[in-house]
This record gives sequence, C-alpha cells and structure tokens, in this order.
Amino acid sequence: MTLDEILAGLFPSGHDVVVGPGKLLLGTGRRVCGRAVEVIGIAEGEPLGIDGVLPLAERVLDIAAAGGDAPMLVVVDTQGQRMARRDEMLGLNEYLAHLAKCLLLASRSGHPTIGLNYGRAAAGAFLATALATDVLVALPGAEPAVMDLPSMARVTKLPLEKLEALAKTTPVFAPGLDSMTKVGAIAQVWDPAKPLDVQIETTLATIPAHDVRDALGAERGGRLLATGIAWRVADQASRYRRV
Amino acid sequence: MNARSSGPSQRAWDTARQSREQRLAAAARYARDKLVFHEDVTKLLEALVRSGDRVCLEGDNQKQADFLAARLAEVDPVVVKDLHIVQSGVVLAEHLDLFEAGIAKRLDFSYSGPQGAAIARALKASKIELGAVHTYLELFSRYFVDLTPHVALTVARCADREGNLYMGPNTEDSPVVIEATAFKQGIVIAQVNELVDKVPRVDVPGDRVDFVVVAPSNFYVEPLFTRDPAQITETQILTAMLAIKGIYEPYGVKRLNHGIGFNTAAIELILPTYAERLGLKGRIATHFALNPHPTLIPAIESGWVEQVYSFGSEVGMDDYMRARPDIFFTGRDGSMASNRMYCQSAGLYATDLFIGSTLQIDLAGNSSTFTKDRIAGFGGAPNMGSDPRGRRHASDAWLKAGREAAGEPTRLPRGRKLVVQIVETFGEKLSPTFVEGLDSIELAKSLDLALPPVMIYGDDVSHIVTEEGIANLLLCRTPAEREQAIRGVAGYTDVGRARDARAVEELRARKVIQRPEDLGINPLDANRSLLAARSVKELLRWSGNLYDPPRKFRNW
Amino acid sequence: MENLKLRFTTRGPAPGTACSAIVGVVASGNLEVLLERVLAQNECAVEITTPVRGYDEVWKAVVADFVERTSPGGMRISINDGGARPDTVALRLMQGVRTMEMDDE
Amino acid sequence: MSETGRPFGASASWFLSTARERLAKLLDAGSFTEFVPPSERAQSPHLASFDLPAAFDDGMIVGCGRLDGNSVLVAAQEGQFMGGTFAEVSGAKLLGLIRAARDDEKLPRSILLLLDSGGVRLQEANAGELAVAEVMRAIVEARAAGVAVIALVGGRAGAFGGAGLIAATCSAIVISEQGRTGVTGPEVIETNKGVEEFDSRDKALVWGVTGGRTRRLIGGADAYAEDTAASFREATLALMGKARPFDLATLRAEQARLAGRVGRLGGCDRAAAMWKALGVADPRAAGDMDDPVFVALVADVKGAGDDAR
Repeated sequence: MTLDEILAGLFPSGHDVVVGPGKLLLGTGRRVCGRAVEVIGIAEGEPLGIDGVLPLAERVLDIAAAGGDAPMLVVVDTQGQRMARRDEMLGLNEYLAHLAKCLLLASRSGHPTIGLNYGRAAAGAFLATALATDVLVALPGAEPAVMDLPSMARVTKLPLEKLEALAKTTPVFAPGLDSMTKVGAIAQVWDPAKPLDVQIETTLATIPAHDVRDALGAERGGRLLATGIAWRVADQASRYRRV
Repeated sequence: MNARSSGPSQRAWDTARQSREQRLAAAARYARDKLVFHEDVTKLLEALVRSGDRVCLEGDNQKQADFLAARLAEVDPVVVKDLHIVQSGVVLAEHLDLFEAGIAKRLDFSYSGPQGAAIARALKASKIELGAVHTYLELFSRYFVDLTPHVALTVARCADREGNLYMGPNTEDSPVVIEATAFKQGIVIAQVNELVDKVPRVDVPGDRVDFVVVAPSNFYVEPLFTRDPAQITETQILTAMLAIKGIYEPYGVKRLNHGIGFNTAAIELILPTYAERLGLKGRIATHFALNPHPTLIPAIESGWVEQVYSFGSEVGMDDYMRARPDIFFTGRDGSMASNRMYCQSAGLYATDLFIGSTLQIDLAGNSSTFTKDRIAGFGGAPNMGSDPRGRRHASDAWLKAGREAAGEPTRLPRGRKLVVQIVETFGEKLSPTFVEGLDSIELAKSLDLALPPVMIYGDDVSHIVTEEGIANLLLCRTPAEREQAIRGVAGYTDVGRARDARAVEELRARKVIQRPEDLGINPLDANRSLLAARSVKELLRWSGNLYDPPRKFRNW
Repeated sequence: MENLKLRFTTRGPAPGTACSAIVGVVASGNLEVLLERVLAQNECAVEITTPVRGYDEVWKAVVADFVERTSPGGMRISINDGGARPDTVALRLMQGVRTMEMDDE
Repeated sequence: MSETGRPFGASASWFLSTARERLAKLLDAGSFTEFVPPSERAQSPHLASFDLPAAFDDGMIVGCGRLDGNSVLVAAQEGQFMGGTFAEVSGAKLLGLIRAARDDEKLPRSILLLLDSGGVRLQEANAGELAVAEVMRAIVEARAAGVAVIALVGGRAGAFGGAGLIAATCSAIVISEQGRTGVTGPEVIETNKGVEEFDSRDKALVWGVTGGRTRRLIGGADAYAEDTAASFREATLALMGKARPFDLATLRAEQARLAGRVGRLGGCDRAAAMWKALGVADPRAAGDMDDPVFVALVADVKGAGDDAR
C-alpha cells in the first residue's frame, strides 16, 4: 500500500497529513467518531538525522503540552538513522533518544501512541520512533530490520549463505516482519484487505497499559528466555528491599 | 713488453660519466637547474632512467619516497623496463606495481613488512626475479661493490635551490644510498616537502643531488616503532620480567638493542618500576642503539638511559628528542640525526645484547619471520642478532657469555654477544612459535631460493625467553641438550609437549633452564600495573607533552 | 562448539573458603573461568566449551598440569573459551585458584 | 562472588578494566551483590549456532551495592565480550533490574549503568533491539517514579547504537576522556559511506567526533571523570540526588538545548571547529591537557552545564 492509500484508508473522514521537507510527516487525521488522531512520521525510506528529529519532537511536545487525550500515530518508513560524521559529531544519540522520550512522555500524558511500520524501519531510527510507542502495528510488506543480511555479513565476518540459512530458523536474529512479530516487537499486522479505520479503532481500544512486548515474545515463541530472566533479576533484587 | 702496448689503454674510462651526461641532457627540458615541477616527474624519469638500470627507490621500514614511487610506477613500460630494484624496503603498493607492469624485473631488498604476502605472490607468478633478501648492512655494503644504483630516488624534508638536503631526524638510509650513487656517476633525485632558502642543516651536500622536486604532499613515514602500552598483555609483561631478572641483571647488560615487539616494549616500560625495585638503575640498560621508541620515554625521564643512537626517527618524537640532546644525537640546528648504516654497525659491534621476537623457532634455535606465504624480509635483525667475530673489545657481559659458552676456563678467553629471542609459545591464531622445521625451508624449496631465509641462526642465539622460562643455550654442550632446552621452554606447543621431562629437569638443575619461580617471579604478579605508562596518553604525560603521537594512536 | 569434560582425583582440597569465583572474560584470545566449590574434597571436574577444534590434547595437558600443581579439590571448574592460548588458560586457572583462596564475602 | 585475582587499584584505567573490576572499585569495598550470577549460567543460547562462545553472565552484570554508604542498583556491561552488546539475555537482565526499581520503592532509588557497548548484538538483532526499546521505556518509567538513572561511559566499546540511545535516556551521563557515545560506529559509517566521510582508523578524528571531551564540551555528557574508578565514583556521587524529574518541562528544556546546539554548532565540519565555536582557544592543547585543567576549562563553556535530558 502506498502512504496515500494508507492515510486515506485510516481517515476516510479526512486528514491534512503531508510529507514535508526532509520527508517528515506531520498532520492530523479525523476518526470516524470525529475526534482527532495526531500523526507524525518519516516517509520514503528517508534516514532520520538530527534535522529530522527536532521538528518531530517539537510537535510531540506541543501535543503533550496541549493536554487532551488525542491518540498519536507514528508512521515510519525509514532506512535507519542518518550515517554522517556531522550528525554523530553533534550527538545524534541524544537527538534520537530525545524523540523517543517525547513519545513516551506523550503516552504518559494521556495520548495513546501507535507505531505503524509500512516500509522500512531500522536500528536507531526505529528505536526513536515506532519502538517508542504503546503499541506497534505493521502492514504486510513492511521490512523492519536492525540491519540487512549483507551488511550483517560484513560486520560479523560470517558468510552470507550461513546467515541466510540461520535466518530461516531463528526469529531473534532474522530481519523481517515475521521475526519482529514473533519476538513481540510488532503487536499486530493489519490486513490491508479490510478497512484500516476499523482496525485502528480496534487497536486503540486494546492499547496495553504497560509494556507487554516481552510477554508477547514469550507467547509467540520468538523470545523464550527474556521474561524469565527479567523476572529472576527482579525477584533476587526484591531480597534487598530497605525495611 | 711486446704483448702489451706501452701507452695508456685505449678503452674509454668514463662511459658511466658519458651516460650520465647524456641522461642529464635528455632530462634538461623538464628541469630548471635542479628544480622539477611535480607534474613533470614522470617525463623526467622516462628521460633519465634506462631499461635494465639498477634503481634505488628509497624507502625503508620508516620513511618513503612515496611520490617518486608513484611516478616511477607511471612510466611507459615500453620505454623503461626490466629495472633492477635495489632498495632496503619494499613497503608501498607502488613498489609491487613496478613489477606487475614489467617496469622492474629483478629485486634485491631487505625488508618488506606489509607487502610480504604480495611479494610471495609475485614471486610465485614469476613477476619478480629475486636476487637475495639481505640485511640492511649487507645491502648497503653491496651498493659499494656490485649493486651500485644507477639512479637513486631519495626523500628529504626540505631542500634549497642548490640541492642541499635536510632530512632531519629521518636521515635513515639516505646518506649511504646517495654516496654510493653519486660517486659512481649515478643520478640522484630527491622529493622534498618544501623548498627553502637555507636548509636548517646540510644532511646531504647539494653537489650529490641532481634534481629536486617539491611533492604535493609530505612524504609518508610509518610509525613502525610505536607500541601502544594498552595492548601489552600480562604474558608479555611476564617475559619482560624474566628477561630483566634472568638476563639483564646477571650479565649486567648496559649496551643493547631492542626489537620492535610488544615484549621488548614491555621491558622498556618496566625498567622504571620492576627493575627499579630490583635496584638495577645504572647497572643495566643505559646505552641503546635503538630507534626513538615512545615506550622508552618513561625510562629516559626517570634517569635510566644515558644515550640513544638511532637508525631512523619515529613519528611524533621530534620535539621530545630536540629537548633531550643529552640523550639523543642532535645537529647544530637542534634536531635529531639518524643513520641506518652507522646504527646497524653500532648494533653489531658496540652492544652486548640484542633481544627481539620472531615468528618461528626450530629445535636448533634457528628462527624465521618468513611463513609459507609471506616474504617478510629481515631488516637489521640478523646483524643485531649475531655474534660479531670481528669484535675485539671486552665488556663484563660479553666475557661472561663467552665463559659460559666455553664451559671451562681456557687459555684464550673469548667473548660472546648475548642474542636473545623473546617470544610467547603461541602466536596469533594459536600458531605455535616452536616448530620442528621452519616454514622458510619449505618456502625456499617452492621458490627455488639458494638460501633458506633464516633470520637468526641457532648458533648465534644465546637465550630463548618464553612465558615458561629462560633457556640458556650457551650452557648446552650437545645438540641433544640444546633441543631439550628449547623444548623445555616451548610450553604446550607440540614441540614443548614432546619434551623428555627428565632431561628437562636435569637442565633446570644446571640452570640451563630457569622457570619464573627459580628467579623468584610469580606469574600472577605480572600485571599491567607494572607498566610505567599504560596508554599512549600516559607516554605523552611522561614526555611533558613534548611527544606528539600520530593520529592513529590518539584515542582521546 | 566443542565440549570437553575432564575429571580428576586430587591430593586434597583447594585452600580457601570462597564458594565461587569468576576470572577472565570471553573475548578473542581470552577465556572466562568459573570456579565453584561444590564437589567432594578430592574431586575436581573441568568442563571446557570452545569454538576452536582439535586442541583436546593441549587442553588435557594444560589442565592436568594445573591440577597437579594446585590440587584444586572440591572445585567444579567451567570454562568458556574465546580461543585463548594455552599459557593464557594456565594463567587464568591459577588466578582462579588464587581468588578462591580469599575469604568469601 | 569474589572478584578476579588480579590486583586492581582504584587508579587503574577504567577504559582497560573488565566490568567486574570496575564494579569492585566503584562501589564500597565488598558491598556488591550480584543478581543472576554466573553460577546460574544465564547464557545466550543463540551464539552457539554462530560457532561463537557464550559467557556465563552474557556480558551483563547486574546487582546492588553501596556507593559511599548509599544503596544503589548497578548494571555493568563487559565490552570485551561480543562488544558489550544488547541481546536476549543481557537485555532482559538490565530490563529486570530497572523494572524492579520502577515497581518497588523500597529498592534503591539510584541505578548506575556502567555502559560499555557497541549496541545491539547482531546475532540476536531483533531480541537485542527490542530489549533496548524496552529498557528505554523502563528507564523513562523509573525516572518518572523518582529513580535516578545515571550512565557511566568510559569503556573500550563506548556507548554506541542502542547503548548510545540508552545513555541519553538516563537522568545524567558521566563520561571520561576515553569514553565515546554515538549511534553508528565509525567503522560502519566508513563501510557504508566511504573513508572520506569517516576514516575509522584515524583515532584522533574518531575521538574528536565521539569522544568524552567533545561530548562534555557540547553538553552531551553532564560530568567528566578521569579514567579511574575513583574519579567515576566521585563524579557519580556528585550527581546523585540531583536528577531532573522526567516531565514536560525537562523535555522542553532538552528540546531547546538540542535545537540550540544545532544552531550554534551545526555548521562546524570538524570537532576542532566546534570547540572553537564554544570558545576553546586552542583545541589541540585542550585535547592534550591534563584532566583537571580540562574540567576547569569546561566550567567556562556556555551550555556545557545545561543538563536537561
């Protein structure tokens, strides 16, 4: 689905979301009930750098400051963080983390946040946007990945064929929508054949109050150890409570 | 008198000079007096260099005439071909390009460093006809006998219009190369970083230099002698402790040369700590024939070192040496001067100990840095690491070693140089240092070399130090003892595990083999807190910020 | 991965009272050694996991020398190896025993 | 659990130390207790399929201890093991620790993260990435619950990728000269964008772009420590109890701080130019100067004291 089709499907009552400079998405969509959904995002695979973060974060802070409980939709198609000496020199990690923190604050301030991955999504840019929402959904064709296999082969110095073979069996490692769903990162995959406006309403109605991604990963068999380990740490920590 | 004419011979006695005049005439259009624009250098070389010439494209393990190398690699191989390259270092990719393109055919050299694998490939592909792999002294000596260059391409920091050259601390091979070429009617071309009205000091007089070109960028120098203390391991520190306690101290070694490995860097860095605690200051390691190793700075600053003479310079050490003229050899201009030929002679004749690392040692103590697919070259190690039979001055260390070698008192006392191999029993990727047979013997067979490349012959080696202990080969009386002494310090390599345990214990009882505990050293005490400097930044601190580390070592 | 399990009867118990210790890290050319005082006083078990194949005999030699030298009775010793050289292995084992000699906290 | 047998003074290099050595000297002597210690063998089950060795702690050590008598929770990454990466087990250990503090106000109200990490472990990329996202959310929730989360950066692997983002999600960051923060590592930028964009072997350049002094000067870290456990301890103690709340005002201030940085320094091509723009007269000398002199210099740099994050 194209971005236009997605937005039209989500907001049949209308929206003013446009792809602006830097391929940033900003705007508001109207739900069937008449209430607003605030939309931010990044489109066309554009890498997310410091210049992209600032307007997005500012918008999120404005929404949080304005009060109310309008949900936020974070729509992403990005190849990842911008790889440039300049961005790194200025502290890109702080900018990306800032955007994530703004989204988490908005959620805490009463604005439920939904991430929507419809294209690529990778690494630091993924963490700063869609992975910092209350619930992440995807459309078929989405390609979430930490790193593609050829790059991974270069970095790990492992043969590409070996990685390709392993990718077939190991969701904790293999790039792609299926794996990201199995490990619990993606809560739902929407069905493009069905009305998106209905599906977003369903998603909004079932937004979890706390982070359930580790539980989802365990349930779906993609991350079998994480919940147990985290629980063991917390359990052992509880012996050191102040009395 | 009838068979010979009574007058002077009718043959021409100045063909070389004539050839030189012809070449200079052909090249004149590309030069104004001695100056050549860098854009014209390839044309200049095509006019000057003739097929089959012996060419020294200067470059050793440190500085490189990199601009001239690149230009020589660009000449038309139809015009200039089959050159005989006679140079100490084959280090740049361009050096190999010459052979690939057919510009050069024959090679006599000393050191290859990063191009070792490429040389091996070129040899196998018959792109190179190899004369010999020399030691530095040997190659320099042959410049004056049968490998005199027709053309020398040299490199200096700056020149004046007369061609006077200033090499500064990087004098290195240049004086010997230029002397041999210039006085045998050859042609000398220098690349320089800048042209000045007056050079700070004349390292090479202008009348030995025919052309000068200002290169578009400064010549390359490899910081080959910089070892980051942060990478020194506990095992290397242990071997360093063993060397000091088991060799430097008992022999009272004052005059010495160190290799470039991490083990010897560790020795330098524990002089002010471990050796100081042993009370050895002033009694060992006072006079060095050594490049200006940054890791020597703490020992110098704590008053251990009296003087250092160097083969070449080291990147970033210029200001430090300028500020320490009591220690280093410096010119009237204040900057340090080096000379590889002099320093090699010094290392051969005027030191009592050489200590360095190697990749392989066999059961007779022969060592090599050549492997099946790497022609690494020797550099100076075979000279440093040999017992000079022409030495005639005595010292305590030398005489003690001589007594040990002789076994019993003789009417004619002789001395011995201490030649120490300091290694870890396994190298990178778990490759054993100790082997039944050296790879270089296989290599020599496969390349049809007349002489298998051996870095240090076993009969020159006096001691082998590993983390398992020290083997004193001077005390071995039979080849069998020697073999067990070597096996006895070879750790868990196949060679080491095949030792005769009883024989080894007997050798230990005779102190032919000494374990760390025999020397009062607990391996668990070998830790990094012994290093006087644990990082490059700390070396900078020790130097009072005079040392200017190369960018690739500046992790701050 | 290769897995090697060795068992020894020792002359006596390892000194000290520490229950467990870990020395070294899993990195290229390095290893971690986990020591746990959980066996009978004259027993020692060593388990090695390593990605480097074909060094069983070397491991056996290094560990046997270590056991002979230190008599680490009561110890279960577990090793994750990152391709360490035998001398590094021997050093870490010695460091481990030294650490176990300290009193447990 | 006892510490390694190697002598390690408080003056030993933080950069070169192991995670366990750092913990031992950072905290009050003998005060550290580890949760899910190596004897529980919580190892990665995934590395073996890549023929890579696992570690008994998966490179993440979590527990509690005391800092000058104050109870703290701590986590330390072992940068030498798989680059200190976030993976299924290592990520879950950290997550469990932070969530415990978030959920139980009777647990210590400070968490120290001794980061030393290249980011996400590629062999467990999805689990690692997701763990980072979970940890970031948990840090925010813990901060909102009044927990101070302080990142200490000075290890060999720095804090890159997900670790860089986690550091910047914390209440405060302590960094040493050798410490580095960033997102994409120099090697990866070089591989993808060419050596002209970033020459990863030029360490002076690498540290100029990502290193501790640059970070401290531009306000990318809130405190500067010398490369010793003693100095990290001192800097951390000074920050404890001063954590900003996690609220709109803080993030507004951070937005202004980050926008201001782009405005002031966005045109700089090199770190030296950036330092000059901040009023450092001789950047080269400032790079080489002793730590205390540098700390004094930072005090005069506008913006370096802005700790909104």
